[in-house]
Amino acid sequence: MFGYWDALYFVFIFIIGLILAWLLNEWAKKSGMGTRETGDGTKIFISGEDPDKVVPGFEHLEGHFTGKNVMWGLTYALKRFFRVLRDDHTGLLTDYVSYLLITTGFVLGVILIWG
Amino acid sequence: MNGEAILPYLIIIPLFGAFAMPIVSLAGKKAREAWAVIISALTLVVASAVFYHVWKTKEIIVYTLGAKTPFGQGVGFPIRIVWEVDLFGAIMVLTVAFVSLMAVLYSLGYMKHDTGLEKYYTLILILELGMLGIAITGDLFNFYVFLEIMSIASYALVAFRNDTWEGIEAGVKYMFVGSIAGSFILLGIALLYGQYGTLTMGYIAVKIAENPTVTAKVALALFIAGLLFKSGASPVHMWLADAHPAAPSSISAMLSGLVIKVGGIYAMARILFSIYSPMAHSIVLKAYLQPYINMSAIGWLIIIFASLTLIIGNAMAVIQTDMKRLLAYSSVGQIGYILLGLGIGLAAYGTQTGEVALAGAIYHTVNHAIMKALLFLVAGVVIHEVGTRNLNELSGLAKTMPKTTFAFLIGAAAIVGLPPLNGFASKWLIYESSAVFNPVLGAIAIIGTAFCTAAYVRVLYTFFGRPSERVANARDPETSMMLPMLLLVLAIVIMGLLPWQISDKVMIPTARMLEQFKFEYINALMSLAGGA
Amino acid sequence: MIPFQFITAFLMMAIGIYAFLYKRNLIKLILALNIIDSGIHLLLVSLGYRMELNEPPTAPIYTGYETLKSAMVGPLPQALVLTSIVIGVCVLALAMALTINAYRHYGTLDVRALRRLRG
Amino acid sequence: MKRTLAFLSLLFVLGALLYISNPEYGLKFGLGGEDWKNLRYTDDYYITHGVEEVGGTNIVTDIVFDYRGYDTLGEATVLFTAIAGAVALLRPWRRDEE
Repeated sequence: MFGYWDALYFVFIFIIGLILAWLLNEWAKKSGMGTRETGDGTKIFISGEDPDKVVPGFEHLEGHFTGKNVMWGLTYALKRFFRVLRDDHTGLLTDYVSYLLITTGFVLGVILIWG
Repeated sequence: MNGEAILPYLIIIPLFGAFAMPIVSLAGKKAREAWAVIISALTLVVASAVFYHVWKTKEIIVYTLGAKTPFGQGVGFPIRIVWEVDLFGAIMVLTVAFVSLMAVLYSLGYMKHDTGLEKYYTLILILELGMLGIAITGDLFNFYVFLEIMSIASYALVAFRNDTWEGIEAGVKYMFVGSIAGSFILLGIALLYGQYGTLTMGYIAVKIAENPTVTAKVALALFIAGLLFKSGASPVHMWLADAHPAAPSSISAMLSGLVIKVGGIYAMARILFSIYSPMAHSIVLKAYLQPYINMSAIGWLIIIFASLTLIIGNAMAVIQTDMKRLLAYSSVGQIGYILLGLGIGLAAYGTQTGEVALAGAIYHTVNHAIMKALLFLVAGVVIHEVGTRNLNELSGLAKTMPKTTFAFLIGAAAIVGLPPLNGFASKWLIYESSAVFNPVLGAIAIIGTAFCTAAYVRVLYTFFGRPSERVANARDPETSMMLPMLLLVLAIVIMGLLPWQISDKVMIPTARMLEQFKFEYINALMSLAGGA
Repeated sequence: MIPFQFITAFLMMAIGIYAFLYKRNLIKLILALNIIDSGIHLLLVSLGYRMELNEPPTAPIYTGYETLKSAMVGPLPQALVLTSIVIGVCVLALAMALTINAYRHYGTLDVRALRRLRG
Repeated sequence: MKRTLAFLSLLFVLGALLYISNPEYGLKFGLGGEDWKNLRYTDDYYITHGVEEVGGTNIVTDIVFDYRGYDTLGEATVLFTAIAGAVALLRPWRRDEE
């Protein structure tokens, strides 16, 4: 039915996801080289941060899972996109007014041509 | 209960409360706080009664100020100011009153160490008054007056902590650009008056349907530009990302939860659907080969801005290190979902897809008001207890502030759209209708959610990390700050347990009433003409 | 033939917005806000103007000498402008208060210096 | 770059506004006779009925205090808000008091 979603679907999808995860885990165990049982492989490794490593200049943050490192993969992959967005927010009042005027002009143009 | 009899108290109570606040606060700190809480609680009671009445009867309340009928003697046009409350307006009234009460309760503890509190409570009540006025008015110039009341109160409140450079700078930017946007709206109103000679929304709708001219189109463009600014859509979202973090947290909750909804989304829906009635222009006039305004093109225009807003807002949220700034950017992203629903509702007008999208947009407006209010209140607690909002220094809050972290977890899960909570239902309506309307839009909406999830996962990881020394002394806050958060969590969970009941019983009728297939908004006004 | 009243009104708005794009002093921007407002007020008042044949337009006030033939101009825009002027003054007052605070924090009125919030 | 684009948009908006203020396409200036009755019917009503319905001889006063009295209330609220806001912003800083 359109516009509806049964909570039961969520349970099904959750169960399917669990089964998939379990299968993946089993497959990884079988085809692994044994590095997951010994050495560095046993350490919990979240989002690129090594909990035992001390970053120079950040000694007071040692071992905390801080916000700066989570999602580093995403931010690294889309570095250029984010830089464009970040540079665009210049903080100048003039630019804010410029964007307002550009928006007005665009809306007016679209409405006069197609509206 | 008679809806028309209690409707005036919706304005009278906060107005009286705000004007009496400087006098009451002479009686001391306790009297001031009690007065603010009593006034906003009474407003909530009246708002619930109004909402219940409109929902029960499914009829638009038309109330005339100062007379029995808005029409003049022996003429067929309105000359007085009218209030018209349809179901969307009533929902906004209820949401505004609820979240404002929460913000006032929260301020009792949060603003304790600030000075100038009588001005603060006055301004917060006036902010509420302005939003209530916008939600119930049926007159175009009156709408502008209340928009300015709301805007001026929020300019002052953003810069309320005048000893921080941040608040002042954000206030300057918000105020100057916001005034220009307000001027655009006033210019649009002036153009409509010059072309059609009236200011009542319902009657302007009649006049525009009779004679859609270029002037009406230019006025519509000015309205859309000004209201896109007020709602914080991209690329004019930058004031929002500066102003909302700079305000005190209780005010941030109101700004992000209510002001951008009522002053932006609600006003835009009112103008697009009630004044430029798409039923008249897209269906009736088109069928009779009369000149008409192409409302589906305007729907596509809004969809373009919505897609931009979705991507930019949610993506910018991912890379913020300031917690409140992250939440503000997330607000921009969520506004994108609401605009997407609104745009599809306009572009696919008359089909079931459009109706579901519109219902989703309205539903998400309410949900987002509650969720974002909760998240900003949590951010306020963190600032209050720890003294910083830099995510890099906040790791391990879960150990020392378990209740706060739980509230944040619920809020974040709801805003990302996890199924047992309320955010899921509204987002699902928008995803599904956008996917049916155009699969590309569905994909854009999903990408936006991916970014949104990334942003909130960052905050949650930080909270659940290993505790740092900075947060070692943090404790869960006092009751007056905890209570509003618990009530909001409760609202999220309860609304999440009954998603389709709310959607069927409230949101779909609201969407249908807003679409006005039978010109309900115009007829409710014009039916009074005979009784004069 | 476009009436010069409208041209003046729109030009005043354009001048105000031009100042927002190319001027830096906060006080000048406040004046620009007022010029924009004045432009809209001029537009509103001139929308209510009335020209009848052989009847000079007068203010909408009954003075008791109505035997003289005259046409009254529209009163509604004047009422709207009254309200709108007060709103403009309020925005001006608040902008001034903000500017004073900005000067205390930044030591300058240059709007380009107010750019610590970005990114 | 952004500013230039914005300036061009401003010129475009100005052009559109001038286009619609041409009496042949849009707003009319200096109405009279039939046009006045068709386009300014509200003002005409106020002029003809204002004195008998409200009683003030100044029609603008009638409108401000009776027909659109709610706007005047809003106006008073705006004034009150601005005063409260300006006083709140000009209060001594917290740092100064300590």
